[in-house]
Amino acid sequence: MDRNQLKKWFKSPAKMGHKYSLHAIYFCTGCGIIEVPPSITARWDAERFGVIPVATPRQANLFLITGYVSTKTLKAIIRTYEQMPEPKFTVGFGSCPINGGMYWDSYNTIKKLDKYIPIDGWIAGCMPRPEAIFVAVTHLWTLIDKDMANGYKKYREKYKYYRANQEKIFGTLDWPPLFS
Amino acid sequence: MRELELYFGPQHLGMVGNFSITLNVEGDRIKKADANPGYLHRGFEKLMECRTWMQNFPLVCRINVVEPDHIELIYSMGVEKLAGIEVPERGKFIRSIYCELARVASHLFGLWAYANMLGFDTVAQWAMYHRDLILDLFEELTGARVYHIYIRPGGVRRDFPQGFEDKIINTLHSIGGKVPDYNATFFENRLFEKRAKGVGTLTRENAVKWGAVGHAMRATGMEYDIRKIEPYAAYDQVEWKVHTRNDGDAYSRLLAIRDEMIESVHMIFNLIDNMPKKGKVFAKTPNPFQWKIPAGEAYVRCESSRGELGLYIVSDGGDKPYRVHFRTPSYSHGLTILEKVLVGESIADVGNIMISLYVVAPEIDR
Amino acid sequence: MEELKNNIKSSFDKVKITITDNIMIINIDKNGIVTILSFLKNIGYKHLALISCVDLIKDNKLEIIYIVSAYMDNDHEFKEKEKRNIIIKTRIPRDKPNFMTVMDIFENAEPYERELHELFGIYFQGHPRLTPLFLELEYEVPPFRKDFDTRKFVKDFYEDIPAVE
Amino acid sequence: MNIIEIILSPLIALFTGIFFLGLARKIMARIHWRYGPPIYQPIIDIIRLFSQKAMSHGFIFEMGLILSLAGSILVILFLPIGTMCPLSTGGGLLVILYVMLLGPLGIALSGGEAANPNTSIGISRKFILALCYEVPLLLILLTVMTHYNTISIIKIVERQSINGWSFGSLPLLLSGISYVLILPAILGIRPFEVVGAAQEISSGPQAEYGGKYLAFNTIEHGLNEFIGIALFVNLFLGGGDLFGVFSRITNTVFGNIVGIIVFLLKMIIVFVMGLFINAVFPRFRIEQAIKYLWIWPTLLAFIGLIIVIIVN
Repeated sequence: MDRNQLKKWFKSPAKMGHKYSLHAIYFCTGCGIIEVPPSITARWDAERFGVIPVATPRQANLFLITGYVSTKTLKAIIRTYEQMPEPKFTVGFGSCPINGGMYWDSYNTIKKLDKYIPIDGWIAGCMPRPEAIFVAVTHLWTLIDKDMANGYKKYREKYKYYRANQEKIFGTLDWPPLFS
Repeated sequence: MRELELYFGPQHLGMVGNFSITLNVEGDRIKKADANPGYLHRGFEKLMECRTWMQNFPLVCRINVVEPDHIELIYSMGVEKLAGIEVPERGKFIRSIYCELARVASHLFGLWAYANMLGFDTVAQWAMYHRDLILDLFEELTGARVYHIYIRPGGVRRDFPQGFEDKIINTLHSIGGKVPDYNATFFENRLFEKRAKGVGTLTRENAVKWGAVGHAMRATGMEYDIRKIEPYAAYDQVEWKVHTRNDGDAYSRLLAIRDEMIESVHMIFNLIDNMPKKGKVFAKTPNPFQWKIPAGEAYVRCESSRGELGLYIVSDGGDKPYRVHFRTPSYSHGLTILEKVLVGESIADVGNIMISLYVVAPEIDR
Repeated sequence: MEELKNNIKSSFDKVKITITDNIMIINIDKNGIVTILSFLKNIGYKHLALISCVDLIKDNKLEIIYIVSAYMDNDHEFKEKEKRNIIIKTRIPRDKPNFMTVMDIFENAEPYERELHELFGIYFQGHPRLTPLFLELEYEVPPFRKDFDTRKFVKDFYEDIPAVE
Repeated sequence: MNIIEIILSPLIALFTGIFFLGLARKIMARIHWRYGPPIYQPIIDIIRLFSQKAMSHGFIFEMGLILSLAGSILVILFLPIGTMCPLSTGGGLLVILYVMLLGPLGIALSGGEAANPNTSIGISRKFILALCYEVPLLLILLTVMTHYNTISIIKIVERQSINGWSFGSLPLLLSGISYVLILPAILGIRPFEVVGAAQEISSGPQAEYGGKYLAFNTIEHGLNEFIGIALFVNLFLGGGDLFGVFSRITNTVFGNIVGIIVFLLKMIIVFVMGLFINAVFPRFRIEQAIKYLWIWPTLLAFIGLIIVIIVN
């Protein structure tokens, strides 16, 4: 830790805490999960950056959406996302959550995930390499530093629209609105 | 005691892949298990009907992310059978070597998942590291880490680069050198034995009744291996044997997997020795944009690392498949056997049994 | 193979059998499915590999396909029998897709039939739980039928949803 | 003087406990062939957790956590750290034994409020495990008390600096071994990591904690590790004594500091040994853990007790 780093720590410990302790929720939403085990194990070791998978959404602050999102998974994703305590960050991993990718004409997958929950950053590619996760993490650090990773604030503000979009897919949702 | 409804997955550390089991538990015992797939359903078989024969290759390999290679192989075999294409000899050998490498990588991934389920991080991390060494080989050969699209109708996409055989041998030797370590820490660990023996037992009658294949069948003592029964690629040209165990529980399944892994490594050495040193690796196929395959139907099967993988394919004489249906080994394992075997076990063993059966969710949902 | 063919021919009427390589294709009337599957199971073809369905929209029929093969009788020896795949086919009308379950014969038929019920809209009589297996949404036409256009559906359903600015 | 000690000893325990969590992650990483996180990673995590919004499930949910935290701190006040023991004149071992149960009790109360099935299963496991190791622990403490003829922990430590460590003395050897066998269960590391088994029950009692509650839970976990090891070091490894080398300066301020340092060093050694065990075992099923804990450690502790009674 050099001097600049220490200064930052004293200035805003919360922000630095979030930067260096990104606990990712372990949710294998798609095939991107295949590159998560290599990146948390011996070859790449994400724990160096403070990124570890945790068991429940309550303990997490990073949501790595790994790969295509089918409608059934979208429901689980929304519920998981809403359970996470704020501040929380989401990263879409792979081409499929960006625009449908390979499954652009599939009747059962969601194209453009950011219509339903806010996404702070994307990792393009199919499959992105494990290094891409680290690039994304360092980018997320910059975003947190500049207060630009504010997807959760957007979700709070625009909740009405997000909820409307979610209801367009599922008809009615069987849980009450998170914000009124 | 109160009966609880416990959702095991889709968001759960003990779940590999996006799959869910609803458990009714009483204390630590499972009263009823209800598999709930569909989180990964993309309608592959429908999408393939809208794409030409060659365009389907990027799709098929994504059916099973853990081991895309055998799915490529089975699709190529299906197309070859419909179109009547013969694979050159060297292409056959390369296919075999490639599939065996994929099998070892897939089993190492399975070992990672399994050891993780038991809380055995150390071995899990080693296995994942060694899998990465094999992925490096794939990367050199095909240019991709996970989805290779290397096998194509008529053979393989390109020949081995120069000196690649030696690289394979070196990598496998360096992994094989660690087998005593794995044995000492994991396979011969008394605690592993205690955790896995008698858990998730599948008797011979039940295995036959519920359609078990692959290592689950071999763990009950039957040498049921499609590579022997209906040899494809170059499996009939080298010496190798099928390893079995007799108890049918998670312990014997894991040991069957270990033996199979070691056998695969020996088989690769054998294949490299017997391989024709020169020759074509792919047969010529027509222009992929105008390739029409005569009407007909075919059923082909091969042995993936999880068991019997089949493909039923129908052509109506057009440039697109009329209907494809993959028979994936995880289907019966995950939806029939898992539900029945879990009853009466402890919740501590859900992940244990699931991974020992090698249930991979994308393969079920397709 | 020939022997099996003659055997089946003699005990069932209205069957058409073709043989290519290791595959035997049996075309049979829809009422004969249960009997022929139990017949095959009794002579050793105990492994139900697949239940599939092909939508023959031109003939206005759905073709249901059962693929069975044999497990080994002896643990260490291979016989000719294990190499065979037997495909049994039958056709049912497309607009009234009712059929009977084969769960009494092969227990692992359950998820396959649930899948076909969901993706092709075939109703299997006697099946204990024909609940949704894969799909979350409800589609007007079962999605694997040929008249379901997935590209059109995607355009109509997903692309209308506005992005959140 | 006493006030300073009362403030100082929980602080030392807190930092040591959190340091242990970091050390555990680093050493485990090295065994896994990984580089591992920085050793201060748990502190970062705790800062992060405190800054995160958390969901509360009601009054008991919060009070239970505080109760368990208070219980752990109370135990620490009764434990000598080196020569420092704020409440040495109090009840000694018996009080420790009772107050140690407050930790699981608080977590149970708090988790019960959360109504998550994973939590309830985790709590039931926690109590079963506590019940299992309490039996041999009670026998061990009884043995030690009988041997030294006192219930005061500080006297036991003093006697060890004169007579040599209890682990080296023949009558107490079996009890010492028994304590080593139950130590992983007390610390909650593998093979007894059944309570917070992430792969089985989504980290069990912690499943519903987020934000500051998880931070308190982590601190509580650190304190628990401290207590389990500190008790062992005090009872069997002579506390802050190092073969009487520093006996001449025992009563000076410098001597106190040296005592604390020696004590902590001993704790680290014991903890690292525990980590090695942690690295090479999978976890038990809960019924296997019961079987194991009620056979070997209990048997050894019981034989140890009989030997001590005969010798005395």
